[in-house]
Amino acid sequence: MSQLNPIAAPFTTAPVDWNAIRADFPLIAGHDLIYFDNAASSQKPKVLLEAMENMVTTSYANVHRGVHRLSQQATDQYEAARKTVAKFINAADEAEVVFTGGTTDSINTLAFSFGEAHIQPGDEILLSGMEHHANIVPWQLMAERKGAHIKVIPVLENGSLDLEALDALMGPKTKLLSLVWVSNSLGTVNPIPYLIQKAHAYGIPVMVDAAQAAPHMPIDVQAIDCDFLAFSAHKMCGPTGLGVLYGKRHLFEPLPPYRGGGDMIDRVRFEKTTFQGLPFRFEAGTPHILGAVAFASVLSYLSNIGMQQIEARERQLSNSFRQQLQLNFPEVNAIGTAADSVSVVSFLVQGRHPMDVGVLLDNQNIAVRTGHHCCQPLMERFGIPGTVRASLAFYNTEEEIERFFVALRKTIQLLR
Amino acid sequence: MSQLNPIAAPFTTAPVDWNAIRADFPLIAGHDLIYFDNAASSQKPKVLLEAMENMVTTSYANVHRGVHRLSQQATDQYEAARKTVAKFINAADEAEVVFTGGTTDSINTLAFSFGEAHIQPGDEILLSGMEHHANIVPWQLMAERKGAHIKVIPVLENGSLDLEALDALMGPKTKLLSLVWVSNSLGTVNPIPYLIQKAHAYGIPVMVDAAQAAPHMPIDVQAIDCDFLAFSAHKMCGPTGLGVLYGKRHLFEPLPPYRGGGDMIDRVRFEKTTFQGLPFRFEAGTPHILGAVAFASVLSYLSNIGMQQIEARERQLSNSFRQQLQLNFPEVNAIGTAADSVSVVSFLVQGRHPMDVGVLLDNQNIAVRTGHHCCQPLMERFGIPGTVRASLAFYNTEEEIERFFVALRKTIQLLR
Amino acid sequence: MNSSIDETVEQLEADFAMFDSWEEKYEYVMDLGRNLNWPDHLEQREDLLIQGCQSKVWLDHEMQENKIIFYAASEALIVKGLVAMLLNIYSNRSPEEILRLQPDFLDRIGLSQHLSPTRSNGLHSMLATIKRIALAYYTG
Amino acid sequence: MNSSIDETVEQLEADFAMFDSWEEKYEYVMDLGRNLNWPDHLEQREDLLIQGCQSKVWLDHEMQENKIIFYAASEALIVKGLVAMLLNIYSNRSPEEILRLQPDFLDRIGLSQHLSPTRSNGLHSMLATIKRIALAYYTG
Ligand SMILES: Cc1ncc(COP(=O)(O)O)c(C=O)c1O
Ligand SMILES: Cc1ncc(COP(=O)(O)O)c(C=O)c1O
Repeated sequence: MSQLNPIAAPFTTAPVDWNAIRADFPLIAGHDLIYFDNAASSQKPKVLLEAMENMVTTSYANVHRGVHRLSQQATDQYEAARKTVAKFINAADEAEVVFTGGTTDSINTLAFSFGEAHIQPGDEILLSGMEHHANIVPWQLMAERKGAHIKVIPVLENGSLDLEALDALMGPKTKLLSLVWVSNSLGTVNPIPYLIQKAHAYGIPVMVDAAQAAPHMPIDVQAIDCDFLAFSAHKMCGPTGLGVLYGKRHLFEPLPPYRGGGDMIDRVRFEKTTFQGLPFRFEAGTPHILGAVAFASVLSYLSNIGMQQIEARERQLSNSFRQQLQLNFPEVNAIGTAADSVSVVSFLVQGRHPMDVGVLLDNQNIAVRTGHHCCQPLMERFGIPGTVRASLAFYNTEEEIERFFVALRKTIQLLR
Repeated sequence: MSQLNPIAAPFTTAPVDWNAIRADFPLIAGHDLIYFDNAASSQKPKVLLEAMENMVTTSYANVHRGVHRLSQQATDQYEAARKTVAKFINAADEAEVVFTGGTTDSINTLAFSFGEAHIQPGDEILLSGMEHHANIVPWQLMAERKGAHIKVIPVLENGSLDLEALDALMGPKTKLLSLVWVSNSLGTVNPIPYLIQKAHAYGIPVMVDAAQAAPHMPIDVQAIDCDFLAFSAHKMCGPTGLGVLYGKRHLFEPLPPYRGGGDMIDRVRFEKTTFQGLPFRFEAGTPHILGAVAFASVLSYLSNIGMQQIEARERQLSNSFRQQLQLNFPEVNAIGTAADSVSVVSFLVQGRHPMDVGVLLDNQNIAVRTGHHCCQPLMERFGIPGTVRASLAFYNTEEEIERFFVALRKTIQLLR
Repeated sequence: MNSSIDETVEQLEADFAMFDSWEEKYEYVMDLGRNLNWPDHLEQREDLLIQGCQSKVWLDHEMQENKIIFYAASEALIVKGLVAMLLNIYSNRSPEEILRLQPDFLDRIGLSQHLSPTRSNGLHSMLATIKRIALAYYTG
Repeated sequence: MNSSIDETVEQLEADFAMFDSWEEKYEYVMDLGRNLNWPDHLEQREDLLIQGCQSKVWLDHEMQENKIIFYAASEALIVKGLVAMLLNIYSNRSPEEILRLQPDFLDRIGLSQHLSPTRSNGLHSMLATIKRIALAYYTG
């Protein structure tokens, strides 16, 4: 269990039957495949399909504007989904939860709206050297429009952040710190509560990229005191095309809208249009109704297992993976060896291109990801073209890890 | 069949069994409800659920970046979906088809990117007085940033565009015409090929809001020669959270990206990032994979019925509705009586508020929409607070229309 | 002398219990609506407007001898009727009475769907505004 | 004297038909990769780089007596092997020969998945570039 979530839901004591849980995932249960590509996207439980089917069969309609019952039922379900998400991350107010198209869309929304409201020429946005492109490019696009600059917290050799560099990087020009919680390419868990506290001491608001945190640990936005937080449903057993942007009301609501259209307006005139408050201000147009409702079912499913249990399980699996790799494969270098990590293990076979390793593992029915993992600056920092990345979910098993190592041994032999 | 689609697929002669088709829609088949709110969102056929289930069960993974087979299969299916859409609208090249979150997202994407590339202070964007908020607010937001102006083609009393005003509204300052094809509040089918020709004569590119056209008629982007076109999957029996932005390559590809993130980049460095070409340039982050793949199944389903058949059926149903309403309800005023219309019939019961009509119809198990239909400027033009809108789909029937009129009669009596 | 807020609610529930059909229920609500009157100034004042996407509601109030008198107007007949019903209950009451009443009677008379926050007809906002005003007087 | 483009493809298909397992197939491809050599300048020239998301491929060419000689480099061994295989087939051929050959032999040897446009390993782009160059010479 992570020390980073001091205020977490009470620990459920009943042991989880992880093998029974595997059966909830049709693709996992029905295939001989070892799926270690969960950081890219996770597999889907049956409840996701059932929730969609249920809505399509009984209560589908567009939301928010209808006087008829179907529309009312759909609206109730959609708004109940917002509540479920708010509860899942312990938001103070469900209006602080905005549905988006995914983490990328969430960060672009914030970068645009925050930029329009607050960024002047010469201002700075602070990122880190281990950000996913989704937490780099939106800020670059905005900074270029506004004449602002991007500053970068360096990454140490072990794949953790250089915390000693912080004070020199934060100052009156720093308008926002946007930071990944769990690195998708290294697995590093950054000390987010500490970093937020630090930034707040300088009066700097913090946006957290929780794309790889939300699937693996309990999230409590009030406990960590982040100002904004983004994540994707599809990486946590949920539907594609759906994400969340959380923001503290007093910071979020005054921002100008990113997208214009139906539902987010108060009054439209050709001369002057006025906008709604949270959350509708940031949900222009017909939202991903089926996605949100199905995601709520998935979150209930995950909460039922227990996010602490999931975290404990995934830390155990990835630690075990990491240890066996180090112990038995001297010809392998782990990339990212920070003390605190979860789910992801990245490595290189010495002198071998990651893609060759990936292709030969694939021929043995093992799905890993190879390449830069949308973190080119991080790869450049380590001077490598990419890594082989195994990312584990709670439905993976120790037996799969064993089978993986047999396949890795064979792969290395073939590559000799 | 519309005279506006000169180049349409050959007419399928086998008669369609519309009652059998009703059975494909679980919510329609299983309920006593009369669903006349299709312009807000349409009901979903079983093939949509089956396609999602199939992918989740056999071949779900993230797309584009994986060397493993699952990712490859998912990518193939996702890219095949793009091809299916391209074929459905007869795009010259599937790379011209970009998946978005919906029509609203499509138009916001274009408004931003086009604005960044081409709009100078004093420039003009030409819209019409019958636009949906989704085709007003994005242009307003952009125009405000850029110091540009919105011009508006007036709407005539019968709900058609004032074509005689066109020449006075188009000039060297006009940088784009963005126009709805079929009005969601009136049903008016605008003479899009004529309007595009006219704008092109002035060198003005045209964006078509086809949110209400794509569900009801064959679309051929090359035949109408539009430069950009937007529509939503959820209004044409497809999934929520998915839309399309089509653009001619030579106009679309040079535009700067709207969202930044994974997949849309060529090379990310903190100093300088370079971007991909079409379509990835405009698809940052993990796309709505399940939605796109399911939409392709739905489009095949619709194409199997035949878009001409669907258009003929829906024109027949809505014309019959319109005629009976005029004949039998002297106390009712139709709003929008343009010669060419499809699916939508909007009306007011004299002296009665549309919401009262809607609530009493709802109590008789009839779903219509009431209000401004996200077209406040149009409602102001007619000096009305809104309308009662019945919007019909091919799975509706003449019997439902009859039952509707019985219920309307009773509603009017209750409101006496 | 007015009946108390609880008595008024009980009476309302009793009236609704007698209706056998939705038609009777809505006839009753619409009759209330037809008889709703309001001061002329209401519809002129933008600041009194509670905007709903579907219909407009205007709300004003004054304090008389520790009782809040509410005035409200609306466009749509059914909303007018529901507004009148809410005024019967909430107008001419002390802030304490207003704050004490649980709004679950709306469930019991089967009209709560019109007052849900996701219905954008202005009624939910009207009720919220009534309570905010009462709270402001109460906390002084 | 070289064998013709068709003979080379036939020989390749014959070789692959003999393999019983995926291991043998990939051993063969990797051996081709290990033996691939290229001029030093290739990896220095950004303009010769065919960027794939997964691995880089560089491609250069020159014309000699109506035959196009291709040179290519890559980083990953399997891609190198596939590059070598493509060079065996396409290098030192006339533009006509290059344009005439249908690339469906890749399906028949069971490696076409590496050359699909949705694989971002540079091979699909390499093949497309080879054909573009041939077409440019062909049409003059
Ligand atoms: C004409 C028109 N344009 C745009 C839209 C917006 O579509 P969406 O809400 O799917 O983004 C709609 C749907 O309400 C519409 O009818
Ligand atoms: C850390 C991190 N941030 C952002 C993203 C982008 O998420 P999405 O592609 O769902 O928008 C990802 C996923 O690839 C990620 O791992």
